[in-house]
Order: sequence, then structure tokens, then C-alpha cells
Amino acid sequence: GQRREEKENVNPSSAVMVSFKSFQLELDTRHDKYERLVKLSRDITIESKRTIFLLHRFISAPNGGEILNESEVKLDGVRRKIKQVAQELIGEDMYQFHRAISPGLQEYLQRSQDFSTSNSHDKQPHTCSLKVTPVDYLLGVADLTGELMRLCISSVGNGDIDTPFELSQFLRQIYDGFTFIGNTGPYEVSKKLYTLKQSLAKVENACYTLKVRGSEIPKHMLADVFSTKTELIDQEEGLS
Amino acid sequence: GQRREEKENVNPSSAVMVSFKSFQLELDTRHDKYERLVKLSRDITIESKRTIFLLHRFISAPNGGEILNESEVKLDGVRRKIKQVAQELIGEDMYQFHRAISPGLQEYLQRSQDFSTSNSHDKQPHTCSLKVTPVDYLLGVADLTGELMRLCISSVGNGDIDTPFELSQFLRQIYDGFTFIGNTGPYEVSKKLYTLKQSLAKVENACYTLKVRGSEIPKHMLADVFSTKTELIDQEEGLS
Amino acid sequence: MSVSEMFIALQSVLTADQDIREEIRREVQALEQTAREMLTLLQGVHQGPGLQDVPKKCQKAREHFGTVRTQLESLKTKFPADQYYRFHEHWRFVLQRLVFLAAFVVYLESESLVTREAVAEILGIEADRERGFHLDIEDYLSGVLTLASELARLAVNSVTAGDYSRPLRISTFINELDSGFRLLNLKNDSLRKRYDGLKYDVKKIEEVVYDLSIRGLNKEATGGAGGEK
Amino acid sequence: MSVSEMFIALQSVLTADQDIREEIRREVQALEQTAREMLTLLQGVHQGPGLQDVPKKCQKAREHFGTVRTQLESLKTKFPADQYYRFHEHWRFVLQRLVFLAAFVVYLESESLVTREAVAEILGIEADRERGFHLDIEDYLSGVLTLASELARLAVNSVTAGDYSRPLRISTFINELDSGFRLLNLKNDSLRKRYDGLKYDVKKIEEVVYDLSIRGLNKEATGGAGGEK
Amino acid sequence: MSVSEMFIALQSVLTADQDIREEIRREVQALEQTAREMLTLLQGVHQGPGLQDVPKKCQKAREHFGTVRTQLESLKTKFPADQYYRFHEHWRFVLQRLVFLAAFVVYLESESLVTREAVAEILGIEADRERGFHLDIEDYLSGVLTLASELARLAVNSVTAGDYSRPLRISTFINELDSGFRLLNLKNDSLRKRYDGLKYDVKKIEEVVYDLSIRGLNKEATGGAGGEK
Amino acid sequence: MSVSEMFIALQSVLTADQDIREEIRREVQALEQTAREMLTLLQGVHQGPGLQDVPKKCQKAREHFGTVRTQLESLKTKFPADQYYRFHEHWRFVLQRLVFLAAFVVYLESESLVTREAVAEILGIEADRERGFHLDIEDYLSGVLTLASELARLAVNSVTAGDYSRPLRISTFINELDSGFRLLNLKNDSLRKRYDGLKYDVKKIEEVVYDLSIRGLNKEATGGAGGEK
Amino acid sequence: MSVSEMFIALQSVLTADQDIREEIRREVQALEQTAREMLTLLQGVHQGPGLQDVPKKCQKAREHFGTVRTQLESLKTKFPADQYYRFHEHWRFVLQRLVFLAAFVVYLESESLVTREAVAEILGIEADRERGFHLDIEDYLSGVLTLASELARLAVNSVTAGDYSRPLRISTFINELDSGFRLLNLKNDSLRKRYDGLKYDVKKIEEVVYDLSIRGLNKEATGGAGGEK
Amino acid sequence: MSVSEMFIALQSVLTADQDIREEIRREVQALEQTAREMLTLLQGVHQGPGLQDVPKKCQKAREHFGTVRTQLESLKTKFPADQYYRFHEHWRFVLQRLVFLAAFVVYLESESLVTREAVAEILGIEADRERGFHLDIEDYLSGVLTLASELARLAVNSVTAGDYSRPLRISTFINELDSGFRLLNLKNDSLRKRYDGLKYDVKKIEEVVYDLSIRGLNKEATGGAGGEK
Ligand SMILES: [Mn+2]
Ligand SMILES: [Mn+2]
Repeated sequence: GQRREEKENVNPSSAVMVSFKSFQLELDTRHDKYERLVKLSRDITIESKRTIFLLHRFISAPNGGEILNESEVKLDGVRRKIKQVAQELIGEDMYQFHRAISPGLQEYLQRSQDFSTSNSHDKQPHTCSLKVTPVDYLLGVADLTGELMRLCISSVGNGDIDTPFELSQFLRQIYDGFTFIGNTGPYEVSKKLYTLKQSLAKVENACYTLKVRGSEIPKHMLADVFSTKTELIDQEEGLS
Repeated sequence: GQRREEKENVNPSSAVMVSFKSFQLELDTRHDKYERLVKLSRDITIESKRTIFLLHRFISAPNGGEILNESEVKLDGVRRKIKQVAQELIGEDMYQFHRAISPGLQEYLQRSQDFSTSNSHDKQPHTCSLKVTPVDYLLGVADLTGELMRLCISSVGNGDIDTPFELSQFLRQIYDGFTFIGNTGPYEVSKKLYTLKQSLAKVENACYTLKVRGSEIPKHMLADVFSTKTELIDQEEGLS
Repeated sequence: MSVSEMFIALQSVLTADQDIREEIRREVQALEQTAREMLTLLQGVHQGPGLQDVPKKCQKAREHFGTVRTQLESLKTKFPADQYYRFHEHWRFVLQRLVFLAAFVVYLESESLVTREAVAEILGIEADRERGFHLDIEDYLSGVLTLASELARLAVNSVTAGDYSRPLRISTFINELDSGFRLLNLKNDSLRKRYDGLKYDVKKIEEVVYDLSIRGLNKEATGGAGGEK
Repeated sequence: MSVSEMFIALQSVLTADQDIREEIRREVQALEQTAREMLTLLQGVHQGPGLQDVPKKCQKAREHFGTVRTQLESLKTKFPADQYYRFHEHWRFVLQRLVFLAAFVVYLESESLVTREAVAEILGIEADRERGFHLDIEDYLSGVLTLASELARLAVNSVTAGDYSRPLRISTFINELDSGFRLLNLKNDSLRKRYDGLKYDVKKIEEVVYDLSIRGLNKEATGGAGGEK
Repeated sequence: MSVSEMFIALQSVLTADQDIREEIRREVQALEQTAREMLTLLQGVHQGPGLQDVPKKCQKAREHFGTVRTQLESLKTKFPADQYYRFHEHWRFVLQRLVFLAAFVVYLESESLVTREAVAEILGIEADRERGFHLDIEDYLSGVLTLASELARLAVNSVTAGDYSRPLRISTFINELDSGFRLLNLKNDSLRKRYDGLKYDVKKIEEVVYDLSIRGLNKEATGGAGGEK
Repeated sequence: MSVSEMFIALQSVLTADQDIREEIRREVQALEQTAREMLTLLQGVHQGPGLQDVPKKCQKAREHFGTVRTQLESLKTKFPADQYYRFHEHWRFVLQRLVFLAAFVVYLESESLVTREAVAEILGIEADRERGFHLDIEDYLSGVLTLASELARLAVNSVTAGDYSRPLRISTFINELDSGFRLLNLKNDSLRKRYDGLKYDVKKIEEVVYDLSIRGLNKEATGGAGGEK
Repeated sequence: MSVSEMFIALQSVLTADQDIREEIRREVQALEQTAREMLTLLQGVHQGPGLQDVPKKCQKAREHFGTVRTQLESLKTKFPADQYYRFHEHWRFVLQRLVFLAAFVVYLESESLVTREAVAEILGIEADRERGFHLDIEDYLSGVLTLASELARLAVNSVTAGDYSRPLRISTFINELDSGFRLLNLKNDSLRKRYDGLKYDVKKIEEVVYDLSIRGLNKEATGGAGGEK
Repeated sequence: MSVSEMFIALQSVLTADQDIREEIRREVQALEQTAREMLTLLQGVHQGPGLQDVPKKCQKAREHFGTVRTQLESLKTKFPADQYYRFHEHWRFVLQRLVFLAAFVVYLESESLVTREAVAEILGIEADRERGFHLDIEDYLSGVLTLASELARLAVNSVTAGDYSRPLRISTFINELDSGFRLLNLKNDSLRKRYDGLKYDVKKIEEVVYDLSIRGLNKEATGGAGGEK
């Protein structure tokens, strides 16, 4: 091969080079911020999920302050992270970084609704300077129904036969709501309809089973059932 | 609906509950470590990519220590992160967390090979306590060929007509090597073959163009070319 | 080292890796065969007369675990000790199945939950990662979840076989297990999915217990089962 | 607020959102139409006699930018000012194209790179995010990359039209641009991909310059072009 | 005619086509809105007390069909009658949904399968291709399959609401439907796939009937329901 | 031979192959039609009075198998005998369905599992690969698995029809089948997946038997069914 | 009408539809065969001596169009005239190919763009939707885009064959076409994507012209070609 | 015969089948290794000096074919001759690759297209289905298409290596191949898709010839090459 002269160098202090240096700074700053937000979102997701598990524990065994305390600690952690996100976004257009923070926010929303459904101490949403888009809200709600379905099945397993009927009522309303919205929302929302339908079917089936098996009481040894019931109520009172 | 008694609670200090409490700790610790490694891997990827850009700048405009210094600083940062990864993995089976760290490591490998191909100061690989799997190594090499292809096209644009021929030689060897390995490796490796083939084709086409256009010199105003060449060489000397 | 020498070296590494995987696969197949035989053996408890000879079935199963230990011993020799997780996927499934089988046998014998340490011992492997070929915690938990759904089935079939006390005991056992699992923070992975199934097992057992109690068969059971066990 | 009221409220929000998007789409279509007309106008420079009336073409293009400004003015009114990035995808493509057109006109007029501030002014929008509907930096850069490949094509067609000096000037310009882009740390996104294309444009122009130089046409050019410009 | 004149003429054809599609889309959106409202209305039957006011719900739905007819009437005017299949994809989905809604209402009213002719009449369109805007046979069948899975859900929820006779009647109906579908030789892939789902609906309903039978609730039902229906 | 002559020769081979496939497809369609008719016929057993005329239904089905034999005879003539596996995919699905139908008829007649040899005879084909158009072992197994899930459904519907003994007999049969399958080391993915479904059929039937047991209906059944069978 | 009678009626409609599709498919296959033969014939112009007997090739191609007309005539009879768009997908592809072939022949004969009306006439179909089996506008445009890339190839091969004037004329023609397309506001995705390819054809041809210019071969060409054309 | 005996018999058939597949896989792996070595060897022709020792490379490749024949001979013994298509998928890919390698060697030696018969002979297998382990026609065509794209690459690299005559000869060859393929009516999807790629190879080679022509290098080539060939 033959070697030819290399081109003359570009003057590094020309106007073009100067402005591209500023572009470099601007882009790097933006990417760095995006990265920080992705990391915060991951943390929020994980901690929110853990709080949900904590609440399921509380619901199944409401034996006290310990779990509630623990959940308060966790919640504080999540709120701190959310505050960090809010700080990162001060003066920014949040939609610019929406993709980075959306998963974490949805998981958090789900958690906080779950919490307020089951715990009346804490019904008002936490004030933080983050705006939640309706789509994120809907997706959070859809995800919540999955947790509620799990709660319903657990309730039946724990012998609690009121919760399923209440939950089926509530889930049906949400399902009807999603049906009403249908495909007017973005694709992600209509995609959730299918999962939602399945969750609802599980809850409806659970109620059906309760009803069907309940139908047998009167005919078989009715008295016996009543005595058992009294017995157990006594026991329960003894415990509390 | 009718309400039935809830079940008696499980004794929280039973053997089963105690062991599950320890499982909780173990799983959380593992997940937390995984998360930390994912974050480190993201950082390594980003910083490695930036170092590659820095080196492309150096190659096109080798005007000095400034860029080399900058790249040393960046490299130190990456090495620090890698050390952190290594520390996280002390006493662990690295394959357990392989999925978390693999992307960052591949990008780093690519960068460090790129560097050593183009800069003779620093040929020996950095010693770090991390073992690199052959597959990660191969994937890093395959990714490197993409950067080399870019370097080749840039070289032609800069009037450097030796580099392409050298690079085509080198890339062909790598391509032949991958062909030789073929489908004996895992899927990810054979998948790279296609991209590699395309990169090679681009470099071979660049060489072809150089050859074809070079073929015209002798016939058209040969003397003139020589004089231009001398002129430019003079200019160049004047500059240096 | 030239480029082509390097690739020849790399290929030999890759080939060696594939050979290891081939050998592992063969060992795992043998393990699967043993596991299948044990499963057929233990499935017997679901059928009418099966509940009677539980002790005998358990004893036979214990013998099979001897074979399992030999096979796992052989598996260990096929790859470097510190690369467990490199090949984990190969034996993950069969190991979960073996955990289930061990947990099932232990349950049938003593109606208690086998600990991780105890499973490891039954299988002749370690409970602790540092000490060699070990039982990953998620594989242990997964095997335990299989036990839960097997017990739900057993509760149903016990009633068919006329044993009304067993479902009540299973119910207590499975409730404790459920509380245990509730303590865990599971990721959205296969374990989480399998854990969601536990809720249905608990529900099924609760239904059996309910069916017994509205017929007053639970008391009969508590009485009758005392002697039986 | 009942659940069903809530969903009615949500749907009205979603519908409003869709209406906004519909209106934005309409505005963007009008912008695309104007952009297409400008493109047809400026494409004329590639053809034989086209290079002669560059100034006239630029003047006409400048008039089109008046329309563009009105259309962008109207676009701005269709959505809340602080939700630029919510709807960004809708106008991203056409804005990049307009940046290119502005950059092409400015290049043809003065053979210099239009700054981000200058493009913003030509389009009647802001260069700075805080101040309102603005030009995103990546869209600016993307438009500039389109200019590069248009100039590579222009270098080729200049030679056909007998203008041997223009390719040399384009070469200098594009080299500076290339150096500028090299300063950027691009992610693996669409901008990075488009930037990879710049290398081929630089290469193409270098080939034209080479073809001219081996025929001594570059000198002739330098002489002749001095007066032309 | 110059090339550019020719393309101007072509563009006017294309524009006309795009305008038609735009108008169709608007009409279809309105239809979807009505369909969604009807769906929300009819889903009420699954709610506990919903089964009581079935007649009222059906009557309301019938009123909605008035709106549907007006909207379909308007849709028909948007394109030449012989180009039904050119634009079929636009309204295909909503038409299937409307077929389902009509079939559901008719089932709730009379527990019979609506014929294609009857659906066409309810929707104010033709059953016969030759006579104008019609109901494609595959769209009809698709809507009927949706009915089947809705009825499976209704069977479950009827029991929960204490109506034990409905599932038995649904079972008979769905079996007849299944036999009907087995007479068809379906080639259309999406329809065939949906038909495979019918099998699950049949099974689900059979299991509901089973649950009632084993508890003797089916007899109770037949008794009570005789008067109700 | 020139390149073009060579390709003309190749085309004639390709054409012949396409013609064979076309003819095979036609025969397979006819078979599918017959299979669909038999299915409709046998589905009758699930409905109320259907269980009474099982023998008559079986006899009619046997007549259909006469048609099947003729159609398979014709299919065989469409391609060279040693290219069975070249075209296997074409008839694979319908053959599995026919195996199921034969197995169902045989079960209904004698409550036993049809052997591969017996199915082959019913279909008028070979059980043995070497002897001509035969029944592939995997297709046989696949058809048998379909029988299992049909029997799970039959167990449910028998109870509805008041036949309490049949589920017990089905339970025994399906358990035997399950043990049989556990002897196999299945590699074939689709078969393995279908086999996983067997587990659910077994469980379903066990639950039916449970429902009968807890209500004491199983004893009633054994009494009543002794005479019936 | 019972459900089963209703489904029997539906099946007869479905069968009729399937038969139509089968017949259409057969006709389309014949058309594809003719199109392939014409393509082979016209590909000859790319090879060395091919450019000399262009007129003869065109004449032969014209004869093939006779066959095409007969085949299209037959195709038309296979389905009701007002259901063009119901079956459009079947012949869409081959029709686009035939448009290309007609456009190529016309270009070779007269170096002009065939109009939609002219293509329709060559193919013996209608240009106008209302008048019967017609040429859809998008299919026409798609065929024309194929012509553009064929001409880019022809420009390259003309130079190889020593004809230096043809590329210049092709360049003018393709530029006109490009301007024409820029007048269109394409929504159709597949067409828009194919249109994006036109840009590359334009560029390719410009580079051929450049290669001729820088070597002074374009002047030589104009001289020599004047007589040739 | 009990169910379990029957399944034991079935398992022995399944095991035999799995063993055959295992052995075939091993043979195919060996073939792949040889094919990979030949490929690495022949890719040497793309290297600068590689074109000089083409004859030597071909000779070495011929020796490798000796190994291939032995390996294929061994493969044949692993399964009954009439079950070629049962296991076809296992060796299909490697056979296509071997066809390519044979076609490449033959091209390099004599610049002609290897016939199906000749490939079969080189590989030591049959061209004719009836006579035993043969070369499927689609596999032959697929291998030939791989040759085409390899030759496109060779055309480029020949020029780089200073051999200006080879591209002209490749161009003629590939055009003949293209005409040949146009005679085929391909239904096989994967083959048809691969054939679409041939078009790009043809174009690429034409551009190489163009680049040579416009610089007068083709004449130079023909002169020099006359003696070389
Ligand atoms: Mn969640
Ligand atoms: Mn990279």
C-alpha cells in the first residue's frame, strides 16, 4: 500500500469546535441525569415491592406494630428516593425522563393504593412534587388488581369469606372501568385488559366456590355446624 | 355474605418461621448484591464507551497529551469500578452474578483491546482479579471489530490509505477465526458472525475503492500528482 | 500468539466446555430416571390402599436416595468445583424435583418440614455454597412449593380413602409453610410465580377441611386419627 | 368519588390527550407539506443549471420559512407549554428535517454552519428549553448530519456541473463538522447510527477531492472558484 | 401530460382516498364509544343484583342499538357501496363487537341464538352481500364465539347470585352452538383459533353444572326456575 | 448440459413434488371431514341421555372407520411408500385425531386402552414402520393423551347424568395410564408438553371421586353400577 | 330454523368463498409464470450485446402482454366484479410486477413514463375503479418504483457496454420521477418505504454521471449518442 | 398385555429412536468440523496473495472431501435407508454447506457450475432419491445460492488483489445462474427468500465491472487475463 498525506488538522478553537464542546457537556449532563434516574427507579421498584410483601404479611397476621413500623421505615426510604427523583427533575420537563422513572413510579403507586385500600390510617396520598400521568396511574391500578386477586385467594385459604365478595365487587368495578376506557387509551392500557380479566375470573371463581359449598350447610348436620361455629368464636375471643 | 372465623395464627417463633426469617435475609442480601452489580455494570459500560470515543478523537487528531491524560483519568474511574465489582465477588461464584456484570465487562474488554491495538504504550492487559470467560472475550472481540470498521472508514476519509489495508488483513483473520469456531460456541457467538461479516464487507469495499481509484494515477497527469505530493509533504514538514 | 492460534486455543476451550456440558447432561439424565422411579413409587400413596403402606414406600424411597447420592457424587466430578453457577441450569430442574421427593418422604415419615440442611444431607451435597456442590436456596424453596401442591392433592385423596384426620394435619402444616413464604421478598421470577400457586393449594385444603367440618367429620377424624398415626 | 366516576374522569383526560395529539398531527402534516415543498425547491441545486441560481433559491426558501414560523406558532398553542417532551415524538421528525433545510440554506448562502441559536431563530422557536417550545439538541444535531450527506451529494454533482472548487470547500467544511462530532459521547441510539453515516459522507467527499487532485483539477478550481464565490 | 401533471392528478386521487379513510375512522370511533357504553351496561348482569333487572338492561341496550343504526347509516355514506372490502379492516373489529352485543341481548331476552339475518336487522345493515353494507359471515361467527365465553362467565356468576337454573340452560345452549361450529370447515386462521377457545367454555360450563348436580342443586333449580323463566 | 437445461430439469422435479403435496392435501381434507363427523357423533355421550346409547354410537363410529380406511387407502397411493416422513407433517394432525377417536370408541366399548396394533388395524394401516404406511409411535401417544382429557370431561358429565360409578372406573384407568406414561422418557417437546396436561386430568378426576366420596355417593355408586355395567 | 340448519347454510357460503379463492390462486400462478418469462427476456438488456436488440426484445415482450391480457380476462371471471378488494391481496403482487414490466418496455421504447391509463390498456384492464377490474393506484406507483431501481442498474450496465449517453438521459428521467413522487403525500407504509429507496437510485445514477463527467466521457457521449438514439 | 407392559415396549422403541438421533448428531458434528476447516481454508482466496495459490487450496480441499465421504459413509449406516426424511433436519444444514464448498472448489478449478450429479459424486452420495442417501434438490439449490454471494465477495477482493479479469468472468457466470433460477417456480419459503438475495449479488458484481470499465481496466484485464485463464 501507498501512504498519502494526512489531512491538515482542524483548528480546535474554531466556532464550530467551541460549540460542539458545549454540546458535549450538555449531552453528557443529560445522559448522566438519565442514568441517575434509572438507578433511583430501580431502587423504588424494589423497595415498593418489598413493602407490598410486608403488607401481605400484615393482612394475614395483623399481630401488631412490628410490621407496621417496619413498613414505615421502608416507606420512608422510598419517599426519600422519590424526593431525590423530584429534585433531579426540578426545572426539567419530566416527560423528557419519563421512560427512566415510569416503572418505579407505577410500582410505587400500586403499593400506595394497596396500602390505602387495606389500612385506613393512611388514606391520603403522599404529597410529593411529582406529577403522575393518568396512564401511569391506570397501569398502577391494573397492577394493583393482581395483588388484590392474590389477597382474595389468600383470604379464602384463611377462612375469611367476606373479603372475596367485597373484592370481587371492587375488581368488577375496575374491570368495567377499564372496559369503558377500552382502546381510547394508549396500547399499554388496553394490553392490561386481558390480565385484568383473568384476575377478575379468578376472584369470581373463588366467590362461586364459596357460594356453592356454602349451599350445603343447611342440609347436612346444620346444628353441628352452628355448634362448631360457636366453639370457634369462643376460642377467638379467648385469643384476642 | 356470611363471615367465618379466621384461622388461628401461626406461632412466629416456630422452627419453620425461624428458618424462613433466615431465608429472607439470605435472599435479600443476594438480590441487593445483584442490584449493586447491575449498577456498576451500567457505569462501566458508559465510561468504557466514552473512553472509546476519546480514543477515536486521539487517533484522528493525535495532538497530544491532553486527550491521553483525560483518557487516563477515565480509565482510572473504570478500573475503580471494576475493582468494586471484584470486591463484591470476593468469595462468591462469579457465574452466579454473571448476567449482571457481563455487559459492562464486554464493553470494557472491547475498550481495552481497542486501546492496545492503537496505542503501544499500554499493551499489557490490566491486572484485575476478575476472570473473563472466553465467551465474554469473544463477544468483546466481535464488538471491537465494529469499532475498527468505523476507524477504517474514518481513515479513508482522512486520506490515510494504509490503515484500511492493514485493518482488512486483521479483520479477515478475526472473521476466519470466528468462522472456524462457527457454531461450536454458544448462540451469542454465532449470532455475531453476521454483524462481523458486514463489518468485514465494509472494510473490504473500502480497500477495493482505494485500489480502483489508485489505478488511475499512472495514466492521468502522473507528473502533476507527484508535484502535488511533494508540495504537500513540504507543507506538512513546515507544520510539524 | 497469532490470531489464528488464538482462535484455535479459544475453540479448544469452547469444545472442552461443550464436552463438560455433554457429560453433565448424561449424569442429569440418569438422575432424572431415578427421580421418575421414586415419583412413581410415592404416587402410590394417592391411591386407595396406598396410604396403608406409607412406611414401606418411604423406606424404599430412602434406598433410591442412595442411588441419587452416587449419581450426584459422579456429577460433581464433571466440572471445576468453583463453577457451580456456570452449569447450574443443567441440574437445577432435577435438583428441585429431588428436593421435593426428599421433602415428601420426610413429611410422610414425620409430618414435618425437612430443613435445607437435612435435604442436603439426604442428597449427599452441601447446604453451604463455600463447602462445595451445594443446594441453592431457591431450588430448595421451589422443591418445598411442589410439596405443598402434592399435599393438597393428598388431602383430597385421603378423604376418598376414608382418612379424615390427615387433611386437618396437612392444613396446619401448609398454613405454617404459607406464613413462612410470606416472609420472603420474591422477585418477579419463576419462584414468585410458583409461590402464587401456593395460595391455591392452601385454598384447596381449606375447602376440604370445610367440607369435613360441615359434616362433622373433622371431630370424628380428630378422634380416629389419634390412634391411627 | 366512586370508581365509575373516576374512570369517566380518566377517560375524559385520555380523550383530551388524544384530541391534542390529533391536532398536533394535523399541524405536523402541514409542516411536512411545507418542508416537502422546500426540499423540492432546494433539490434543484443538484441539477445542471441549478447551481447558478442558488441565491434565488435561498431567497425563496427564506420565504417558506415564514410559513414554517406561522405553522410552528400554531403548533405551540395546541398543548401545555411544559409538556414538550410528552408529545415530542410527533414533531421530532419534521423538526429535524426543518433544521436540515435551514442549515442547507445557510450553508448555500454563507458556507458556514448554522448555530443552534440561529436555526431556532429561523424557525421562530427557542434555543433554550426553559424559554418555551425549543429545539432539542439531538434534533439539531440530527438535522446537521442530514446536511453532511446532502453536501456529499452536492460535491459529486458540482463536478458534473463543472464546478471544481466547491468540492474542496465542502471538504474543509465537512472535516470541521466531523471533528466536532467526534467530541460527542453518543449513546447507542438513532443519533449514533446517523453519525456513523457521516464517516461515509466524509469518505465520499475525500474521493471526489482525490479524483480532482490527480487530474490537477483542484488547482484550476482554486483559481476559478475565487471569482465565482 | 407531463410527469408532474400526472403526479398532481395521482395525488388528488390519493388525497380523496385518505379523506375517506379519515371519515370512516371518525365514524368507527363513535361506534366504538357506543359499543363500549353498551358493554359496560350489559356487564352489569354479572353483578349480584344485576340478574334481576336483565329486562331493563336489555331494553336500554335496545335503545343504544338505535344510536348504532344511525351511526352505521352515517358510516355507509362515507364510501362507495362497492368498496366494502377496500375498507373492511376499519370497521371489522367494532362490527364483531356489535354482533356480540346483539347476540348477548337476544340471548338474555329469549335464550336463543340470534341469526345472522336478525343481527343484520338489529344493526340496520344487510345480511346479504349483494344488497349493500352487509355483515360478513366471519364477523358474525366471531361475535357469536365471544358470546360463548361471556356465557361461561355468566354461568359462574349466576350461581354466586343464587340462580341455579341458568347454568343448566346455558349448558344446553352452548352444546348446541358447539355442534353447530363443528359443522363448519374453518380455514380462516383467526376464527379457527378463537373456535378452539369454545372447547374451554363448554368445559367450564359443564363443571358448573356438575357442581350443582353433585349437591342436588340442579333439581332444586329446575323446580324453582320453571316458574322464573 | 447447459445451466439452463439443468434448471429446466430441476424445475420438473420441483413441479412433481408440488403436485404430490397438492393431492395429499386433498385427501387429508376428506379425512378431516370424516373425523369431524365422528367427533360430533361421539360428543353426544357427554350430554344427558347420551350415556344410554353408547353402544349404538360406538357401532355407528365403527362404520365411519370404514370410510376412514378407504380414505387412508387412497392417501397411501399418492406418494412413494419410502417417503412417509417426507410428507409426514401433512397428515400428522388428522392421524392423531383418528387415533383419539379409535381409542375413545374402544374405551367406551370395553373400558380398556387400545393398543397401537389395534388402532393401526382399525385405521387399516400398519403398526410397523417396515411394512408400509404406518402409525408413528408419537402420534399414537398423542392421540391417547387426548383420550385422557376427554375422559376427565366424561367423569364430570357422568356425575351430572347421575352415573356415580363411572368416575371411579375412569379414575382407575387414568391412573394406570399415568403410570404408563411415567415409564417413558419423553424427549419430543410437543408430546412432553401435552403429557404435562395429563397431570391436570388425573387431578380433576380425583376431585370428582372426592366429591362423590365425601357425600357417600361412591358407595351408592358401586352398588348401582355393578348391575349397570 | 334450528341452529344446525343455520350452520349448514353458513358452511355452504364458506365453501363457495374457499372455492373462489382456490380458482383465483390458480390464475395468479399462471400470471406469475408469464411475468417470470418476460422478466428473463427483458433482463437481457443488462448484458453486453443486449442493448443492441432492445427493439426486438420490446416487441417480444409486447407479445407476452397478449397472454397476460388473456389470463387477466380469465381471472376477472372468477369472482363478482364488486368484490375486487375482497380478493385484492391475491393478485396484488403479480399486478405490481406486471406494471413494472409494462413501464420498463415503454421506457425502453420511448424513454418516457407510462401513464396509469396506458398500463391499464396494455394489461387489458381498467384505469378507473368504477368501470371494473382495475389497476389500483398504489400498485401502479409500486411498479413505477421498481422501474426506477431497474434503471439505476441499467445506467451502470450501459457504461460497461460503452454507451455513455444513456446514463445522462436516465438521470434526467429519474430526477423528474423523483420530483413527481415528492408531490405525493404517501401514507401507505409499504409504498413509503419503497419510495425511500428511490433516493438511493437517484444518488447511484448521479454518481455514474459524475464518473463520466470527471473523465470527460459525458461530452464524448453526447456526441456519439446523438446519432445512436 | 397390561398397560405397563405395553408402555415398556413403547419405551424401548422410543429409546432406539433417541439413540439413532444421538449417533446422527455425533456424525453431523464431525462433518461440521470438517466443513468449518474447509471453509477457513477456502476463505484464504480472499486474502491478497490467496488468489495465487488457488490450485493448491483446491487440491487441499479435495483431500478434505475424502474425509467428508468417509464421514457421510458412516452417517448412512446410522439409520434405515428409507427413513432419510425422518432425520433430514439433522444433516440438512451441513449438507447445504458442503454443497457450497464443493461448488466453490469446482468454480475455482474450472469456473463452471457444478451439477447436482457432480456434487453428489464429490460427496460420495446419490443424486437420485431412489438409490439411497441422496442430495435433496432444495439443499443443492441452497448451496448454489451461497456460492453466488461468495463470488460477489471474491469479485471485490480480486480487484483489490490486482486481478481485473476475474470480475468480468464472475459476472458472466452469475448472470447465467440468475437466468437459471428464474426458470424455477419456487414455493419453498426459505429458498425463495435466499433467492431474493441473488439479485443483490448480481448488482454488486455489475458495479465492480462498471468500476473497471469506466477506468478502462476491463480491456487491460481481458488482455492480461486471456493468458492467465
Ligand atoms: Mn406488582
Ligand atoms: Mn461497542
